[in-house]
Amino acid sequence: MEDKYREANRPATYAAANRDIIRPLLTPTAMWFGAFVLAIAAMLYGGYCWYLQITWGMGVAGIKHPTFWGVYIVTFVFWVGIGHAGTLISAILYLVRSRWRTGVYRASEAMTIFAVMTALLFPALHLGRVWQMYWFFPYPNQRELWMNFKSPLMWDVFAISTYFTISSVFFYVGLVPDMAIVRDHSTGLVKRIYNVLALGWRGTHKQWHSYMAAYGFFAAFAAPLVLSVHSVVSWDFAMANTAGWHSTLFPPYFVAGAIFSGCAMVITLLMPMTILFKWEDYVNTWHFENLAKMCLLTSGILTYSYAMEYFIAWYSQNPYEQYIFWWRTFGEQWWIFATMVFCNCIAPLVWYYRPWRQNWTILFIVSIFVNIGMWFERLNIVASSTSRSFDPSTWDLYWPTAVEWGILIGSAGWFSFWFLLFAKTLPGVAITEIKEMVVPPVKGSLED
Amino acid sequence: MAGLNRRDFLKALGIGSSASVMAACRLDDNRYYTPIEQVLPYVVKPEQITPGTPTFFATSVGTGPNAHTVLARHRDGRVINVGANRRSPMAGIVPTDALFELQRHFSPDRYQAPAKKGGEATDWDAARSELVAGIKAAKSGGKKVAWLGPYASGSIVKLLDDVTDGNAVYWEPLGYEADALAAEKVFGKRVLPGYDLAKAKYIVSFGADFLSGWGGWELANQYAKAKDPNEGGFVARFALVSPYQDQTGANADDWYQCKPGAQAQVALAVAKLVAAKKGYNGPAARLVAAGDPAAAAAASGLGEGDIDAIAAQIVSRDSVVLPGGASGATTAATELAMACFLINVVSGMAGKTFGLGTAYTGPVHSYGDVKALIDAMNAGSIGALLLGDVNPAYALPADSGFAEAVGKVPFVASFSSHPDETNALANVILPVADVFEDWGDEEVHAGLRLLRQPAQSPMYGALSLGDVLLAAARDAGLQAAAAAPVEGEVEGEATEAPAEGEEAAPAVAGPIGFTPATFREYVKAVWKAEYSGANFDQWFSERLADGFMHHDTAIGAAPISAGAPALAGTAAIEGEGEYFLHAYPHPFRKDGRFANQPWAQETPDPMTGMVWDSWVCVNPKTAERMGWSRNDLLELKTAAGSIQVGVEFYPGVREDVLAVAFGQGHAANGRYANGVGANVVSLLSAKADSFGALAWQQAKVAFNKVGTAELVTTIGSDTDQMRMMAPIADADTLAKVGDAESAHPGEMTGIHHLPLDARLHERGAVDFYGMTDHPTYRWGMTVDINACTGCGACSVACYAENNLPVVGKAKVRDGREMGWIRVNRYWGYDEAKPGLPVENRFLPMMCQQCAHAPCESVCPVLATYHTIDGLNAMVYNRCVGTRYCANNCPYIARRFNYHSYVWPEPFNLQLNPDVVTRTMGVMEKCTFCVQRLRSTKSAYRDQGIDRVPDEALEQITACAEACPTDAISFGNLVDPESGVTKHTKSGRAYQVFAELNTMSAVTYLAKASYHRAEDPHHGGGHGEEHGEAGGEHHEPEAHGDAHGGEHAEPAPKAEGAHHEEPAHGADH
Amino acid sequence: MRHLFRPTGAAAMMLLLAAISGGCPPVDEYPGDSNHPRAPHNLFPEYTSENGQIATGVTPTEALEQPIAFPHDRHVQVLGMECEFCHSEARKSIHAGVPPTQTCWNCHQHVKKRLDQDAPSPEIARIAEFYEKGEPIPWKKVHDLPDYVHFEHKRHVKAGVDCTECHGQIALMGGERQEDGSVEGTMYRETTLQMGWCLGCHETHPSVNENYGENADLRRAELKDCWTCHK
Amino acid sequence: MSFSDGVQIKGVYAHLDCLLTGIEDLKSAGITGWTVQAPLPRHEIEEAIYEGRPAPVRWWTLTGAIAGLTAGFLLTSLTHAQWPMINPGGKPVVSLPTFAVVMFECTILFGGLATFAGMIVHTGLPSLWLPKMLQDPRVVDDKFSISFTDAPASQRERIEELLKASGAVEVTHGADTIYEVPNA
Repeated sequence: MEDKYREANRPATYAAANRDIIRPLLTPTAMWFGAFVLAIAAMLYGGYCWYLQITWGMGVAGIKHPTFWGVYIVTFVFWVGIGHAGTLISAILYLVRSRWRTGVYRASEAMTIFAVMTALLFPALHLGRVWQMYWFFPYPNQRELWMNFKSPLMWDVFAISTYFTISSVFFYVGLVPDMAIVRDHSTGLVKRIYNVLALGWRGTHKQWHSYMAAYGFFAAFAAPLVLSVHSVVSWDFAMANTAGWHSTLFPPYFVAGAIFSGCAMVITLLMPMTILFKWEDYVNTWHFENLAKMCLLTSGILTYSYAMEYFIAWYSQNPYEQYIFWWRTFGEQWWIFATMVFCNCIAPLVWYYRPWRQNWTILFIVSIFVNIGMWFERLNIVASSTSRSFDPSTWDLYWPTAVEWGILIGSAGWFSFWFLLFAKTLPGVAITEIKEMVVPPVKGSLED
Repeated sequence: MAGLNRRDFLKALGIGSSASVMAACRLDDNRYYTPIEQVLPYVVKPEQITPGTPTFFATSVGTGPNAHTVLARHRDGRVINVGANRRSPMAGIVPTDALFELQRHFSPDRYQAPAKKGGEATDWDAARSELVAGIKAAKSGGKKVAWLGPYASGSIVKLLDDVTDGNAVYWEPLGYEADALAAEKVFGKRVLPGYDLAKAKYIVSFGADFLSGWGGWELANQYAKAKDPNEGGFVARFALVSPYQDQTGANADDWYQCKPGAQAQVALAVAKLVAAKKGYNGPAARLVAAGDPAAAAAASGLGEGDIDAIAAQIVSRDSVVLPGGASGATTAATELAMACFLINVVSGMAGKTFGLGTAYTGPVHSYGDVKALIDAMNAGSIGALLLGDVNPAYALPADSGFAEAVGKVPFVASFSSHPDETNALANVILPVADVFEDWGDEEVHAGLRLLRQPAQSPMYGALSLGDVLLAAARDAGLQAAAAAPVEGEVEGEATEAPAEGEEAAPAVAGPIGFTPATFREYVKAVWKAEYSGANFDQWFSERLADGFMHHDTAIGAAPISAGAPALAGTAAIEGEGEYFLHAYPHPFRKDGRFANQPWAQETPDPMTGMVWDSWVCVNPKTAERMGWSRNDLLELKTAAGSIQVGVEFYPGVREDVLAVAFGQGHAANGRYANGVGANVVSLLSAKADSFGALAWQQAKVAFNKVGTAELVTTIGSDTDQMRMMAPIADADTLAKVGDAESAHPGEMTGIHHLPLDARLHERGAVDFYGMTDHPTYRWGMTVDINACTGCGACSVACYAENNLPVVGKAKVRDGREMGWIRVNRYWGYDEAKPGLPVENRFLPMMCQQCAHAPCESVCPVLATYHTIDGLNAMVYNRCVGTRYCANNCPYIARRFNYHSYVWPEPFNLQLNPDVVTRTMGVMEKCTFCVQRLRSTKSAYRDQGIDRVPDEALEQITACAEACPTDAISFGNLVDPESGVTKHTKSGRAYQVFAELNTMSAVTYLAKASYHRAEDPHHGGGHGEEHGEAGGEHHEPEAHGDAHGGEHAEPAPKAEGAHHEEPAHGADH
Repeated sequence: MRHLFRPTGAAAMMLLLAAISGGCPPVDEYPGDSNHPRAPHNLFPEYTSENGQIATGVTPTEALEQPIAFPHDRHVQVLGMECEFCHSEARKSIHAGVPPTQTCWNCHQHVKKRLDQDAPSPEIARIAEFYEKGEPIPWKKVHDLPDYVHFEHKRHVKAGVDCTECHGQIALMGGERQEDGSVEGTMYRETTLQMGWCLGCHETHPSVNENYGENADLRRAELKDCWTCHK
Repeated sequence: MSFSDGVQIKGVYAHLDCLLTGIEDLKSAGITGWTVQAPLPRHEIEEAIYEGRPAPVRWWTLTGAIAGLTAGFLLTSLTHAQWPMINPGGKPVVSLPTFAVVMFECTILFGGLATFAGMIVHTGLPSLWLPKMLQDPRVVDDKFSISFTDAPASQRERIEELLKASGAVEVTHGADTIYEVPNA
């Protein structure tokens, strides 16, 4: 089955691969412009909300005593999680030489970069005094002050910025030969820009030699980052003593959740792209089915983790822990938990049935469910534990305000803006690696 | 203060402060963002003032029986805070009233100039001449000049009586009129008897809110002493006989849910039983003969056994019975007070816990007197009415006819410095200087006089009331009735001289008249007239520095007056309907006088956590029966009127009672009070009891649900969810083992995993990181939950000291309140009787300054960290606002600045210059008043002392200083001899969430309760009575039936007691 | 499924997103109410002076135009006056104390002219003017610390820190009124008064060792504690 | 590039096997100075040229990673040691468990950036100024090539023959200017 797809749909020649993948870059459609304008509009709306927040203070958001973290942290974790699939696919699957990676890794890597860029907005959005954000970075100053490297937030700063840097370099390095192709398919100023972006790549044997070695190292570096970044993010919670957060289960559980949401997001994004850009030769049911299988695996891990949290709460006899999990399930905001369980544990089950797993409509709809469910999972974690913290006298309920929703929409606009820009300016499928899958042109004596 | 010419003083202060931040001019080239600040030196610097260093002025706040001595903290030209006067014989505390007065002092609504009717501003000269003209016109027309003002004592009373020829009425709503009238009837003197709660082992209150200021804040302090297990190991038992537990009543160990109106009958029955048990046959026996336990039980809903149990407790040990206050002021208010006095007499406690020797002897007028004044006004015999800082137009029921009567007076002047409903009736408003700007004195009792002196120059050039009156009297050509006894009712005045005791000469004051140029001279003249020693000026300066004049005074006997009428045992409240209205004084807003103070509105109500509103307390069972839920809006209706209030579930109220607090629903009291909540007085009519005391509890109430209210409470849960935040220690065990250092700290709390400081070093070996090293100090605090009465003084004091912004109702609803100390309230129920709250606890919760603070390690920029002195530091200007610390604090002790708040001028003048105001996006929290620690350390270092002694630390924080019951103590945990270190070794010691291993620096001491007897023989019944000698060791187990009155257990009744017919006398 | 990605389906999705976005309630409810005003913040709030409370204290280093051309040099160098003669609270309080006008007046009611001039000095006349009007002299702050800094003059003076270590060579600073009426050349700030500069002395100043002997290390640790200087 | 006595020669291949033959032939003929261009990395080409010699980039990676680990440790430890009295949460001043994350991230970051630098250095990127003859768009699209930018003129014919023999579809020579880059 897999071979059938793979063999049947791969391009005949190197040149055909170039042509097919570059095609969408050449002709912007009205549809693209419409989406682009919409993304900018959403971004501006989010920006306006942020302006309000900076002007009037964090009080325009719904955070309160005792729920000091709200949608911003939820969405931060959500986007960081989304940003995992790309590097997972591009690095880990590269290292294990998984062949289906080729078709999807460029888009998912781009998604990673933009998701991390979106996530990076949120620490700033979340800060009470964003204008002092530079204090997060180690630079020598007259005050002789430094940061607290014992703080999980500082680990976050390092983990996310490292992840962003390495992912970006990895993404860029992967793009270099492809941008050279785009260069050669363009003229004038555009050609010059792409030439600079491609660093004048000419595919000489010296270039390929060090390039491939470096690419391997990047993959090797990015692979532990995939596991570490969301572990570090999870430590924001697990290192806190708040009931429902303080758990050693968090790192694996968060990483699994991140991969889960990331793979679902790849389906959500790549499927429309594939259809609109007519890339069925390169990205097809085989890829989506594999992504769905990844989701199934991680969904199983998540479901197990959810169950294990309850077990730990029960087994630990920790009253705070027990209360939190009771409250998440049956408290005032039970529907957050219910949404999470439905979207993350139940909805993906349909993918166990192969025909549904290969049905694009079902794939797409369930992937949307997973995205929603993972956002709610973070809401469930962030808002519930603090709403029902140790001292019952302080209990209160959190719900986002219009400003927070606006910023959430703005962040989606920001992400879409970059992704649309990417789809229009950079090859959405790794041409060079697609070429590696093409049977090389041989005259006769040599075999592949 | 002594020796300073007052005019110079005012001039100097009026000029301004040393380092005021004034202009914000920028340099022309705009290169510099910061404003160039100005530094404005004094022109003539007063001697006492050192810029940058606080100067303390001993003064007194509150008037008449509510007066308390305090220290006004003056800094750079203004009073910035009120501190405890620990040199005085009064408790070294800061009443919440004093803090509200402080905020009132800086209120933006304060009149800045005299005003005419309609609000037209005028100047002082014009207003004063109008006053003189008004008085002259009255005099020339042969009419009287009358004064209606709040309670007062000392020189101002003399002056006012002189100015008005004795037509001065001193009356306050929710005041002491019933007590004064009762004393007049029983003891023949219109005084307020003195109490000494500290000596009592059994305290009965019929509703008086003596833990929130009733009878002076001294009583709250004495209560804590009675409750202190260190004093003999025995914890006084407090019984409440009232339909409603207010903040005071919530501290009760036994709650007898007396039906409204039956308190007097119960008290009389108790009196009779006590007399019988004691075998008393003195002159009071006749008066209480009408007591009928059976009838009282029937009327009150208590069991006869309950009534007997109260009497049994009273006789079994030293006791004191407090009257009803406003909560017990039914149409039998005076009778209730009389009965209470008589219980104290027949139980033999007069001279020990009760007496007239320390009675307040200033004038206390009743509603009857006010009514007489109203009648006189209506009759046209009053030519000029002078109104003090009292608000009858708001506080009197409408059918008293006050407003109409005032309309008939040709000239009405108000001397209130703040707008209120009554001022609108005045022809001219002369906003005189307030307590922080004026001279004065108060006579607390015969042996204790307080002085008041200006602690800053008057704002807006306000003049002193005394100065204005003296000048007006002279200008109007009044003649002082020198030393003539003022007519009629002011017997208290007449008794003043004999009560002076041996030291001060009993010389009758010579005629002072209106000759002194200023009121300061006048006060001095009054004191001089009574001073017999040499060198008066020096003596007076010393008294000024102290703030008081004191000589030991015995509590004195309470001889029954020969003509005392016998009590009838009148039943009170009548009317249609099943539900009673209970109107109670609010612990902060009192009768409404502090309603316009944002602190009084925003500090959460001690019992409900409500802010900025009125609500009706409904028993949950009632609510269930009626199908109400929290926040339903009820319309309450009586014959007099109706109000709309939201429903709050409240276990501490009888099922047939709906309770609403006084003090809200103002129409013209300023921007913060107007339109907030509802005025419960609109439900009342002007009913007085047969002696003339206004009945605040008089009505049955009808109601219907009209919608949904928007009540805002800061309390998230009614219980501690079994989290052992406020455990209970058994009082009987405590009486046996005492509260001294225990080999097993915390053993009495039932919490068995305490990393208390005493054991920290032992535990160090098993800790991953070990204990933090504190070489010199580790600042620590202990909070005695047994002493904490939930009054909220700590919270308010924190607002005043640490520049906490007030955010308003909407923002509190959104969870943005800024109080650094919150007082968690936990309803605690009798295990035997679910739903009966008799183990309520209050838990002041502030930053615990943990040694292993969860907040510190998560801050990415090191804005919070552990100092070398053991504090959990918070550097505001380093904070970037990640709020991670607050999330990670199990005590949720941190507050976040969601906005930048602005202090409307002149509130900003009250800001403490030692504490920065925080802007938006910054986390803040309790710092153990590090600014005070810093300046104290600095002051000791000035003397070459590197380690501050414990006695200088005990009350150094604002909360500890303010606490009326000294529940909060502070000190150095490194010092093994310090008070806090010893507290941590108590058997009652525990730390909240100790299992999280935060190693906090705050230790709580568990509340002692009489409802946790584990000893089986304690549990069964209550026959086991002991004589007085044994009483301090064993508690008669009355708790089995001590409350609720649901089952009347056959108790050892005082069968042989007198069963005389109730003497329905002419009173009725 | 694929029809979703045709133009009609896409347009419908956009409309949906637009509806969500535009459906949020308008954000106009934040200006607070009149009783609890909250100041809108500009983007650099650290530099605002709301209620005069937060100021960074970054003042210029050139001389400010003062109301009176007060010459420190003549008082210190020529007359030999000690700093604490006028700044008399330096040893007692957190402020050194700008002298009350009366302190000036004590001498200048007798001294009406400059040493080097014969005519009465108009600057001294200004002092008399301020004194008689009873108005404070509105000096501009030259050494201005941020409002979140707690600085005690007395601790530094008593520790033996010389005035000049922070204030520079004030004895050399003069001050003349120019012909156009402006004042120039009065006192200016020589040191940065920034945190790192403060820390320099707190870490190394010899007075700590002199004053605290064997406890010097502990004292140095205390001196580097944030709350020693921040409030 | 050189205009001295060097000559430029280029053989364009359409087939991978022919290219490999060409490389083998050149190597066996002892001819050096050639540049192979390919539109994609093929292990066969790599193997043929480098015979399994690893790229020197790995030393950059190792150095960077070690430097990052050290820098991470020094940054965290020294900055905290500068303020030993500012102690958050009762933890030791130098607390390796809490610093481990930063050290790890620094290792990755420095290692990654050093690898990138190494790649730039060893690939000769950015190669914006390569001889025109190497800027043939066909080799980025679907063709392979073997080029001599500076072959001795004396060997020109030998090389051309060799290339043709191995199966080059086009063999050209000349000065740099002749290779105008045709637009695709």
